[in-house]
Amino acid sequence: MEFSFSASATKILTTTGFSQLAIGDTLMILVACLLIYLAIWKKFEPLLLLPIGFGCLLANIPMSMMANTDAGGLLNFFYQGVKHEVLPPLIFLGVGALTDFGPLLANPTTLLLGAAAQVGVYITLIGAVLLGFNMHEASAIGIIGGADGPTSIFIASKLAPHLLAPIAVAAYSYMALVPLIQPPIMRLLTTEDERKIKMEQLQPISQTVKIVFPVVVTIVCCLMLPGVTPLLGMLMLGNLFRESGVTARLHETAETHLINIVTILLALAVGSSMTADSFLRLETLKIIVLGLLAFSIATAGGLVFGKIMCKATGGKVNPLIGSAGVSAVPMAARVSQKVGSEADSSNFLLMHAMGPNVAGVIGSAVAAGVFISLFGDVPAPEPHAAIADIVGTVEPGIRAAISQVADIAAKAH
Amino acid sequence: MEFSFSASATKILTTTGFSQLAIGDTLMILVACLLIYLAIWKKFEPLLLLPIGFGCLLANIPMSMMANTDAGGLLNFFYQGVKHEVLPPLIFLGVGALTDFGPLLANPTTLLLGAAAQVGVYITLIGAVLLGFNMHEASAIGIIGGADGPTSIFIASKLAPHLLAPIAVAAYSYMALVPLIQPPIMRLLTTEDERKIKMEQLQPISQTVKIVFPVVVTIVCCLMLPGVTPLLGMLMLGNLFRESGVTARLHETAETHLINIVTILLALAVGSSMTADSFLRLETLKIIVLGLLAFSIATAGGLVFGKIMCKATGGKVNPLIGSAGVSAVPMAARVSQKVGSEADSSNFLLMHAMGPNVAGVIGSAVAAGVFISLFGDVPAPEPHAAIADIVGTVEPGIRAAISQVADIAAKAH
Amino acid sequence: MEFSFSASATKILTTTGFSQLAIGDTLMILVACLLIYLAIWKKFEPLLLLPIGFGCLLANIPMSMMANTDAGGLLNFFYQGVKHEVLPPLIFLGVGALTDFGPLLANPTTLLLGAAAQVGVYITLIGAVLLGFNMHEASAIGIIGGADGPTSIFIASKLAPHLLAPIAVAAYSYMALVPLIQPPIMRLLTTEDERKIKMEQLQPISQTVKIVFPVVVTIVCCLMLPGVTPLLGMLMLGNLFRESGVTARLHETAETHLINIVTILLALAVGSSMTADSFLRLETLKIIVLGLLAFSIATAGGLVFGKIMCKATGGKVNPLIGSAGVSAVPMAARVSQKVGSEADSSNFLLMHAMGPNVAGVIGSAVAAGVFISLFGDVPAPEPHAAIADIVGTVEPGIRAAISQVADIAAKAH
Amino acid sequence: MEASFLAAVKISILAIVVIFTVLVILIFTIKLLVKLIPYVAPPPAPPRHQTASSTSSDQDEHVAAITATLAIHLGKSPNEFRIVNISQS
Amino acid sequence: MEASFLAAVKISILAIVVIFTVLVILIFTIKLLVKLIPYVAPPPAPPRHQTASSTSSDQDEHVAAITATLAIHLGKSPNEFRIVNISQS
Amino acid sequence: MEASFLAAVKISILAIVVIFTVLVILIFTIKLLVKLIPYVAPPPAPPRHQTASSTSSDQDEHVAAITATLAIHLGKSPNEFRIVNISQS
Ligand code: NA
Ligand code: NA
Ligand code: NA
Repeated sequence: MEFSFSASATKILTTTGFSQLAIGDTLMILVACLLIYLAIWKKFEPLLLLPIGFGCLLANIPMSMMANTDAGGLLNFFYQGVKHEVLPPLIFLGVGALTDFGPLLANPTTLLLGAAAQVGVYITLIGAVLLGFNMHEASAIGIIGGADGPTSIFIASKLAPHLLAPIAVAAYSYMALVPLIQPPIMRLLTTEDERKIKMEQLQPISQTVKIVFPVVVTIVCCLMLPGVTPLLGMLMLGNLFRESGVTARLHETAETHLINIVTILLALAVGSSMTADSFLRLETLKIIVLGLLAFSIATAGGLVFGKIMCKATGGKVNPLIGSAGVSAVPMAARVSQKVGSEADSSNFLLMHAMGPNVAGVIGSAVAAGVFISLFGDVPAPEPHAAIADIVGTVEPGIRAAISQVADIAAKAH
Repeated sequence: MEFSFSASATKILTTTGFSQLAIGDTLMILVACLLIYLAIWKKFEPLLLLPIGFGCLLANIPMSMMANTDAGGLLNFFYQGVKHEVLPPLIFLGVGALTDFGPLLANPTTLLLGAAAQVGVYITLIGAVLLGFNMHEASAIGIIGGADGPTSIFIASKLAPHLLAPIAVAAYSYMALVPLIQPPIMRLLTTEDERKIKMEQLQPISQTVKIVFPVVVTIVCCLMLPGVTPLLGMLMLGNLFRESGVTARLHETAETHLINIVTILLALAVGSSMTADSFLRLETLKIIVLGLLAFSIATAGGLVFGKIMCKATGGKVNPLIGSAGVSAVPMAARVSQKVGSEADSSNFLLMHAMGPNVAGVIGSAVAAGVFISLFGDVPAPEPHAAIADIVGTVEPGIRAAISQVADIAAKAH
Repeated sequence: MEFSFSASATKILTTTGFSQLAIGDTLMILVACLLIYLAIWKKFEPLLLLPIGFGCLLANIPMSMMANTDAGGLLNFFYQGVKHEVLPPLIFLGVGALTDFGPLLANPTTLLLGAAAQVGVYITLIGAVLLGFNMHEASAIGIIGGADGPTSIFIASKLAPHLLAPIAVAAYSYMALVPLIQPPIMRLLTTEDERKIKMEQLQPISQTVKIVFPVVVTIVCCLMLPGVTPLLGMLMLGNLFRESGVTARLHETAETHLINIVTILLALAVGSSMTADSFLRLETLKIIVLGLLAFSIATAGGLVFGKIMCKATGGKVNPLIGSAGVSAVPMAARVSQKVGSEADSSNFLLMHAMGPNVAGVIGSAVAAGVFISLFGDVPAPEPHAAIADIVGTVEPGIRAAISQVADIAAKAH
Repeated sequence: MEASFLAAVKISILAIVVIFTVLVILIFTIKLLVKLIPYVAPPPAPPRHQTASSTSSDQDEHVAAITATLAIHLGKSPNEFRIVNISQS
Repeated sequence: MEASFLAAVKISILAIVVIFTVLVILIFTIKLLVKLIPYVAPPPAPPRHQTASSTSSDQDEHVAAITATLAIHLGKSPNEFRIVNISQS
Repeated sequence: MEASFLAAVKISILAIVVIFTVLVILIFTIKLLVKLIPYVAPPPAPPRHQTASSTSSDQDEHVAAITATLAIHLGKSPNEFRIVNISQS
């Protein structure tokens, strides 16, 4: 080995990130800083957007090997957990452990509000198709309207992995914007009188029902839409840990350190997919517009169905709880409470809105299940991919071995 | 892409789990619900049997891809941790961190009770051979008598992976039934006078001995039976974290969130192996019967040796502590306490029974080590398996690549 | 299957570890016990050296399959996390979450002390080359002078994996010995008057600066030396979790259970690489000598630069804080405090020494980055390795499949 | 384009029908469940006893003592709150 | 069948012999250990000081203090919160 | 040997130059940052209110109150310990 001073110095200079910093990288670093800023100073879903932004920052430092496509890199390693759909279900395990389905059980018809809010998913799907996306992509974009991060990531990584980054960012950003997006729509679509409706106190629910509920949901929904089992099953297992009363240890771990660890890995992995190549595209802009559409229409869908329920029950249901059907737990329910109390300061809608709010989580999961039933049976998204492509993200050692075997095989021809 | 309404609707209908729900699946879902019921309402080892039951529920929803054999599925991913024997040792790390070997050190001869209880393992092995199991299977079934979940799972996944599900379920179920199974046997095999024997207070033990003990056990036992090192070594490391006094951070993590996380993954993986194919067999019934035999004879073995020690010490040892030698920590020790206090309400056997109780854990691990020494050198359980079989559980991308290479190689012939 | 008594007994005897126990194994078991002793009774970095020592113990029990090279073994599995450079960055995530960069921000010129202490790295590198190591090995040995465990492990596993065990052990041992190694050097290189210098109170720092700092460091340093991004980026992300004030959940997990879990896995993996083959070599002795040299010269480098800063500022800087530039947080800073208060009992240097102390972490990371820029572009350390070697540590199932394919391909010739 | 638009509309209608079907089934299941297993108000909390058992860990005793203190002081049932973890470093 | 029965019996006897051998060796090792390193009663606990270092019973006091504080500070239902973790830094 | 010794020396000098360059740039960046964003002493804590609902700032108040009491109770600085988390159930 020879080390001339100038050669070594040149090597260090040519291996700096600066030497390869393209405009795209710089823009993405700015995008990363924007996300970090929004997370910290605007409190936009900081638990997700802060590590997503930081992952984006790391991924866009040239030659850092931190993009999701850099085989052997650290964030590529975490990304395998997204690609193989392991991390979103583990997040849902924690979400289930954190969720109280009591208000939903006390008023099960609010499940319909969670269903109605899914209208946002499908209007957006149609919009996406009109904007030129194919059906798989449009489905993944539409699910942003479900207002559920893990569900969006799960569906995007399954149906349109190349759009994972903008979909995840749009989903979490708009979730953070729920307190800004929803109130004008809520005021527009409801009358003052409707907003003043006070709802009856919720019935108490037997603990046994709370325990049986997650098992029943799993059997009913997963039997009908088996594709959503990893998500919905883990959500319900987490809830069973919570309600059973005999697994306090597992419940505590699922709702604290396990979900936190998985959140760190998942968010970094999503951030690592925000490379200039995949993000600085016209599609991203379209997805951002469509995401806003999705949230708005989901809100409207919930409200309109809330008005129908109001009519049908002779005014016992305040339509404002309908907007909580988008999920975005618990922000959307708080927005219902806030808008309701603006109309009448003695109006407490929070607990009533929690029913459709958690119903929205189940609703989106069911919507995801429909997509998987329709489109999820494509084993390889790129049916004609060569070996090199398939093996692209595989562990380097294995890859090298396979390549060598392929070489030998090729020579044997 | 064409989407006719009826075609899409048909597709959704044909991809529901209902469309493929066989009688076996339905029965297994009922078995799952039974396990969940026993875990929650009968408090049968809920930390294990609740997630095992839920894993079984998920695995038996048709087309959910949640069985342990569904390559690429979520629970198949967790199952790799059982198959490659990573999760049981990590559980044992936590068990070691939770275990106080002080009572054993104060009265080391109680190790013999932990040895004597292993008689249950071997009588069961012989019974299993008589019922038609081969020697590997019989060994894995016999170890149920060791009354140690992780050890049973470790040995089953090594020697008879196709029997993992019934063995794990039997092991944990009978462990939960220890307070029902043991007392009649204890009353039958001991006299009223023996049960009234009060034991001398245990000597205090130097902290240094407690620290040196796990290192000594590791060196002595693992050198003699190297196959058990992953289990016994991790158990002793956890105990060293506990006793050393200088690794409080690691000790706390090992005994709380780490063991909890691993428990969730392990139990779901075990549950995912409870498919109709593997569970609804005559073998399962046989294993359930043999498991009961194993526990009963282990209890009897401990008691009989307790009586021998009682005689040999001139009545200083209460034979009731012998039944605690089955392990099932700390239930078996509590049973000794309870049966002893029934004979004389001023008789406190709990601490004395903790000695044989933790000795039972070491005894079973040693028994497992003997099996591994005898049978553990079989590199491939299916010696003539084709590539397709070996690769069965491998990550789909790699599998695809290997298949393609194999095709090329085949064509080159 | 035939089981003759004598054959089975012979089998058990021949599969005991005793039957294969070589002198090397015995010596390594003694080394392991020594490490455990030092960790517990001498409090030598017990969180690392206790599990490293125990991993060494397990790895050297013959036929236990616990060495890092035993494919399919438990510790080999953990070792993949070291080999693929996943675990050290996760440790650094926790270190960042635990580190307060406030004192450094209040007095940024102390970064120069962290730079000056890296002199130890390079003198040692030169010494290592003189002792016959090649440049990659010498770099990995030199970085011991950085006094940063994860950085040393990261660089060793990248540039000289065969030297990982002695480098890691030397790094952590000397870190534990900082309170013994540094004071004589400090007293030798400083005058009584210098040691009595009292420093002005540190300025308070805006929380905003503390938040922006990790982002700025990541952009500046990682853009210049992209190879260090996994380490430095994760360190800074952990610090951002800490300072942002909006990610308390993630911060708590990163600094407690996540870092603890990763520490257990990393330390066991490092211990598993301490086999007789890799450790009982002349190189190990050389590395131990060079490591001491590295720490001593790093201390001296920091002190000398501290004296320069003292002169340059007209006596406002106490040179004793220079020795803290080696990192070894927070021991080195405490040593500065202690030696300072010996000269004047009213002299409180601790907070002032924390600046160079955390600067030392950044300094070593930057030094590591330079090595990666210079030498890190070697994709395969053994360029001519046969398939068998490359695949050596791969999962057995895959390995079997690849071998079979290779056979077919070979036959097709 | 028109074809895919039509396909998207068809898919959407179909999906919404499926979602409402699934959730309506769920609603009726829940209603049945709530009817079958009605809520029973728990009996008033029994007076607390100080047991002499030394088998549970110190931690448990601390928690029990704290819980009792809080309960007495605040006039609340001890079942209404719980101290999950008290850790030492 | 008879052959495998005999094999199983042989294996069982062999295994039990091995287990007892290993554990008897362990018993003597422990006895040796306990003899070599006898228990020494710790000196009587010094009177309690309020120091910076935290002991187990300090933790107890912390919790008591927190309990009192909460009772005073919260003019509301304390069942709305729980103390998850108190860690020292 | 001499060749590699020379190479090692060259590498070392180069590396130290790079390290100092990077860290000097970092120093100036920090100094700029500290100048741009000066420290502002926080305003004195506003008086407390007892509200019915618990918000984020209530949480802070709880922590502050508990910390203060502990500090008094133990006779040590509030900076020496920290309450990590109070979660609402
Ligand atoms: Na939703
Ligand atoms: Na046992
Ligand atoms: Na350093």
